[in-house]
Amino acid sequence: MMNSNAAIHFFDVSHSYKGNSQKVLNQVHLEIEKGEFCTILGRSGAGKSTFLRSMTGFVQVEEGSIFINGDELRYYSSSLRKIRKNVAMIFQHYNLVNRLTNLQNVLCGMLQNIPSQRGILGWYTEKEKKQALELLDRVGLADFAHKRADQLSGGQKQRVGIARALAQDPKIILADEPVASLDPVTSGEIMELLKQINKEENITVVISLHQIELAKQYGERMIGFAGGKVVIDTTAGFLTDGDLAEIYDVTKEKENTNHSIEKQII
Amino acid sequence: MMNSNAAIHFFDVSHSYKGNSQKVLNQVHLEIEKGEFCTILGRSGAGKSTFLRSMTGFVQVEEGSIFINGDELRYYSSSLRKIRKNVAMIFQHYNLVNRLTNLQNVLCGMLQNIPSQRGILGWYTEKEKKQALELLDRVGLADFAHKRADQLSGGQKQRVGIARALAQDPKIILADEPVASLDPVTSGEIMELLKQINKEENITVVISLHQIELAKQYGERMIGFAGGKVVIDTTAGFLTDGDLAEIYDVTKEKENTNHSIEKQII
Amino acid sequence: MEKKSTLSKILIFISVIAFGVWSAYDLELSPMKFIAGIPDIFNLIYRSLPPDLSILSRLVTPALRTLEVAIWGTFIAVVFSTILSFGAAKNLFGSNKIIYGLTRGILNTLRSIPDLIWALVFVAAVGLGTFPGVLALAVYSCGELGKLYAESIENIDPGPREALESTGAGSFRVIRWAILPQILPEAITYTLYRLESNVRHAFILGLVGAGGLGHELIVSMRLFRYDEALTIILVIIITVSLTDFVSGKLRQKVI
Amino acid sequence: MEKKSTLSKILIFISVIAFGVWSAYDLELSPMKFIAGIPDIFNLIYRSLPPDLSILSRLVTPALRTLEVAIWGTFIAVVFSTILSFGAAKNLFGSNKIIYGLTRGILNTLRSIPDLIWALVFVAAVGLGTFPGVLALAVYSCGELGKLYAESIENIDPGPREALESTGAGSFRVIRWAILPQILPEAITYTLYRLESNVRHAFILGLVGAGGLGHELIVSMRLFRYDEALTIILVIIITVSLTDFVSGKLRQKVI
Amino acid sequence: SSETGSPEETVIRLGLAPDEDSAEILRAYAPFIEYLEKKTGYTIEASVGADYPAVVEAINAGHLDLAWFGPSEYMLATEVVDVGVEAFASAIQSKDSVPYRSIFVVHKDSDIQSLEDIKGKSIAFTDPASTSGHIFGRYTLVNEGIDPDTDLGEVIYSGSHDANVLSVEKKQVDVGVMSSRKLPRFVEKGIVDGDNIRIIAESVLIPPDPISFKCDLPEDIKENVVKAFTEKSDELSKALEGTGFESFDPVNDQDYDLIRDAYEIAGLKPEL
Ligand SMILES: Nc1ncnc2c1ncn2[C@@H]1O[C@H](COP(=O)(O)OP(=O)(O)OP(=O)(O)O)[C@@H](O)[C@H]1O
Ligand SMILES: Nc1ncnc2c1ncn2[C@@H]1O[C@H](COP(=O)(O)OP(=O)(O)OP(=O)(O)O)[C@@H](O)[C@H]1O
Ligand SMILES: [Mg+2]
Ligand SMILES: [Mg+2]
Repeated sequence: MMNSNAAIHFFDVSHSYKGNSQKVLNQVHLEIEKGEFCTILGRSGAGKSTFLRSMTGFVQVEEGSIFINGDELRYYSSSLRKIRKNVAMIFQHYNLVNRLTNLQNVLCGMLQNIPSQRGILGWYTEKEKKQALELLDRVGLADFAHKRADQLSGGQKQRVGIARALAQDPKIILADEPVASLDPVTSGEIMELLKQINKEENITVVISLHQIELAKQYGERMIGFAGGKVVIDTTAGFLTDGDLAEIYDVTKEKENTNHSIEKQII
Repeated sequence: MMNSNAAIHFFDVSHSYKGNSQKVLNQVHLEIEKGEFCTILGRSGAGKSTFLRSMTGFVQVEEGSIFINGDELRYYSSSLRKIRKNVAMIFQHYNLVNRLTNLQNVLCGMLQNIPSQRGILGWYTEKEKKQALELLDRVGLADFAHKRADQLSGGQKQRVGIARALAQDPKIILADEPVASLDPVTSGEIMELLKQINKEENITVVISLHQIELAKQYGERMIGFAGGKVVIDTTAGFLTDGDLAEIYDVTKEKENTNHSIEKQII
Repeated sequence: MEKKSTLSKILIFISVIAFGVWSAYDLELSPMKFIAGIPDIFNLIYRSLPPDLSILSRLVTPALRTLEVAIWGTFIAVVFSTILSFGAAKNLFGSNKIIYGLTRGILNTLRSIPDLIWALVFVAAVGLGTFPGVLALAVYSCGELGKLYAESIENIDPGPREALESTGAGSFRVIRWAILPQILPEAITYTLYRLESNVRHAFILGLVGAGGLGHELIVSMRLFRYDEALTIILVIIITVSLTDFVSGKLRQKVI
Repeated sequence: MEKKSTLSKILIFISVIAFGVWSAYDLELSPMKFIAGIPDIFNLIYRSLPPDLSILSRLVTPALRTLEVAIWGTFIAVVFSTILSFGAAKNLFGSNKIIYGLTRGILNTLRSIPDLIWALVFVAAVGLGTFPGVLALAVYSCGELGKLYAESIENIDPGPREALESTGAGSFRVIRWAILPQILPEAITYTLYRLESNVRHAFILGLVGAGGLGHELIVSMRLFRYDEALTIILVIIITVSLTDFVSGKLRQKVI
Repeated sequence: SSETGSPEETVIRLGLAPDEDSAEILRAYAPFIEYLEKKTGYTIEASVGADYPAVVEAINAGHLDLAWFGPSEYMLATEVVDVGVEAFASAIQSKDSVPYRSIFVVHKDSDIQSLEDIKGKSIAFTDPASTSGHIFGRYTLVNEGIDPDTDLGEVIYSGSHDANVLSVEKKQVDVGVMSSRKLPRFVEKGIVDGDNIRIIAESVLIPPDPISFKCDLPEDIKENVVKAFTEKSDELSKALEGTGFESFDPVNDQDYDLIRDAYEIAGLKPEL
């Protein structure tokens, strides 16, 4: 029934959020092979985050099935845990634990790989600490290791989130706009880092991006979302202006919605 | 002593956060004229947000003085309130009130202009509601007016934040990475909107941005921050690659910091 | 510095343990004794079974009375503690040290004086009846709610508040639209918890000559009518569970 | 639908007001009477002045004893209520309806039964002394803390928790590193509030028996030695203020 | 517990209930305990319950051997405690203290002169389980041929003796029932103005506080203890100084039948 070689397999997945009939994912059907470096494009609200979050089960999709590394995603904890161990997520809103230091935040990425008691007590080995520091260094924040996460600038928080995801030593990385708050140079560095991990360790990377340039530069495959549908799925090099129009076309979106302001007044 | 024509006047302003000796603003001295459209560039952590936040008094700077529309910023509430009324802020982290609807969030931008009792009770006139809805429509979110703010995608939240700032009917708009979470098309629309307001209503706009392209396209003046210092202050058209290197140069930042990992291990 | 703080941590740790052990000894805490006494607990429960449901009809008036008193006491407390909590929150008017010290002091005093004594004070003022009971509960609850409200205000995310302050809106508008929505779930928890607690504590009504459930309970206990006491306790459990349920529903709406 | 809900809102509003007015009448609430009684309050205060500080030395041991009881009671309560709160939080194990219902039920029962009665139950088990007092406070506090902990768990920002869950880490690790840091300030508030509350209850209820400060207060009140009672109340106020201060300092560290 | 062995090893556990009127003794019982230890040769462990049900349950669960509480409490304990308790001594008050009984008080301006006038008037008891504030008041009324439930106006339970006398002074009720020992203290402390209050009737004397032991105590210990309590001596009076008592008289259970009658007549006989 499914390609056992695929890292990610969406099988006619549809979803809408409670209290809203509009489909945020609309019959998404796609496969992402192991080791692919895939970028997701789409307008604000197109469903990119929902798509990414559905792969770790935080969005419990209403229809269809999702397979990660050949295992079907099922919404009970042992199954979810098993799948999540191999999937690292970089969140659009960072989701750092504010009252912990940055080092602790990064170490949190390793929790699932260390024994339960040590995990609960927060006893990390020197090696683990060193690894976490190295990761912080890789994102340029070694000096901020012992600062609290809420004392960082936006871009710094984003980078701690990236370091945490890398600490997880995953097989798949899902990154939701990982460079949105970063300057061009740092963005480039982070993309480079992800690419390197992708190549060297054959890790599947799925990134949602708003910078088409970056997507073209780093992405191999490009998936375009519009209104919850996959409208474009192509190789980066072949992305045409027509494709971009398909993804970002303004008129299309407007068709589906009803803008009469008067009606809205309570 | 100071140019009464300036919208914003920084007079040798320095600041460092508590518990950290490093200067986040380092002798910042500049003037921004009324009606300017000014973009701020800088690496992640360069001090852009601190610079912007210092203008509404949320960062109480340690040295120097700040003049807004000719009034010195002093840290007691009546003075702050007076200045803040004319200054609208678009936050990097949106800062929406999650448990309110988007319309209510936008209406919050008008609170300072309506009588106190009405403000506390939340009785807005039809006109005010219509205006707020129009603003939501301008950022493409008329349909989301009655949704709660925490049910939005990242880019949608960002746009509600923008609508709220516009609702304030300010003389100065300070925007902290207002298009970071937005796709290129929406970004363009928002920048266009800000530019239009800037031109039509002669409102001073200061925007921190990471997209150099956008900065070049819309900004008239460009201020580059590095390590809390203003390193570049030029007209957009004249921005050279040398200038960019000055702002984003990696080696420079590294000089100031100490990366020895071993030392950091607790 | 790192080392010193580790040392002081160890010292603190040791002294805490030492205090724990010493006081356990001083208080004659003995898990064994407790385990040995479990049959006695069952014996006590056994003696109160079955609950004497025949007194239910007699309980209707006291229960209603208790509820009314608790609701009014809580309501008055909410009004005053809301005001006081603004001064007792460090990130609001409490940023002024004098206001902070003063309001905290008032709140601490209000809840330090036992409700029993407040009841006595108000009996002196307004005579016997339910009124002094309402006042005693109100004053005492004000001390508790004011502290809890204040600390939940201190816990808010400063972001949305900054956003509203940055518009130049006045404090009360900011409180209403940035702080209130953020503390709402906690405020519901605390208020209904306090209401429930007042239902439970409405014992003091007995002391001011107004009867009430708590009073009935004490009388049943004194006469060793454990089967009656059990019935009264069941009524209290039901009231508390209902309040808990309402609290849950309300919070679900706003979380 | 819009209209209907407005109508039902108005109906609810009217019935709330009606209940308020009716019950105020039923309870004979009268602000005028209260104002008229204010001189009597001052008279009472006047009679207790100056506080009889000579009894202070006599109070040291009872106060210490009471504090020990409160600390142990709170400590035991913290341990058990933490466990129970996991089941009573809808966004943790409470997502299972049976577990939720069961733990909420236990918590509701624990705090519905007055500490006086818990004391009686434990006296039957372990005899007179301070031990039953500790147990009574522990059980009762467990019911209160469990509810408060659970609801502050329900209030957390789900983001960081999702982040940790997305690593595949087990529930307890997630609780430790995503939930605990988020509820820490509330947990401190509740725990120290409960400690303080236990100090007050142990004082007042005389739960500690002859050794405690509560006994002294009751004796003073019964003998109408208001000046002594005032001294004891001052001691309570100081203890409560100290706890409040410590709570504030601890919270400041973590907020 | 109370194994028979060498006397010093025998531990006798005495429970004290802080009855409203004996609050003072609790602070001052130490010399008396010492006296008992010396007299009996046993180790005496005294403990105090928060209220009398706690003491009764402690006896019932076998945690106490002796108990000292009020007469009503004793009567109730005989019903509750499985192995039974039996009074063996009663605490005799010192000469200067007021005899213990229920009294009926009215405001000085009241037209009520005696119990005959109180038909239809409002009356305040303290609380239903109070010996002097309720039980003996009711007992007296019934003996006078007045049925409190039908012949009187409003019947309220004010919760305490002071609330009771205050509401009489404030004319909130017509008649208040309270302990004879309390009134002088209220007047002395200025809770009420003695001139505003008039006593219209009083009950029979209420039996004094009994000291009782658990029936299953070994006979030799019982004897020894009874002796220690009831032997009058200067040493004993001295040990009791400041407690408001001066010695103990021997009593037996029948001496408390009066309480049983009173409860029965008051309609509060515990059904156990
Ligand atoms: N928790 C939620 N409840 C209800 N609706 C939601 C929720 N989260 C997202 N939505 C809606 O689902 C749609 C898709 O959201 P999603 O976050 O997937 O968009 P996105 O493509 O990531 O957008 P952006 O680029 O702005 O982050 C949006 O219209 C949004 O309003
Ligand atoms: N509340 C705070 N406490 C301590 N340090 C802070 C705080 N906020 C920011 N900083 C530090 O100040 C420096 C500048 O932060 P700022 O937020 O101004 O940077 P920025 O230029 O906006 O960066 P970005 O582009 O990543 O948002 C950073 O090194 C940051 O770690
Ligand atoms: Mg998104
Ligand atoms: Mg920033």
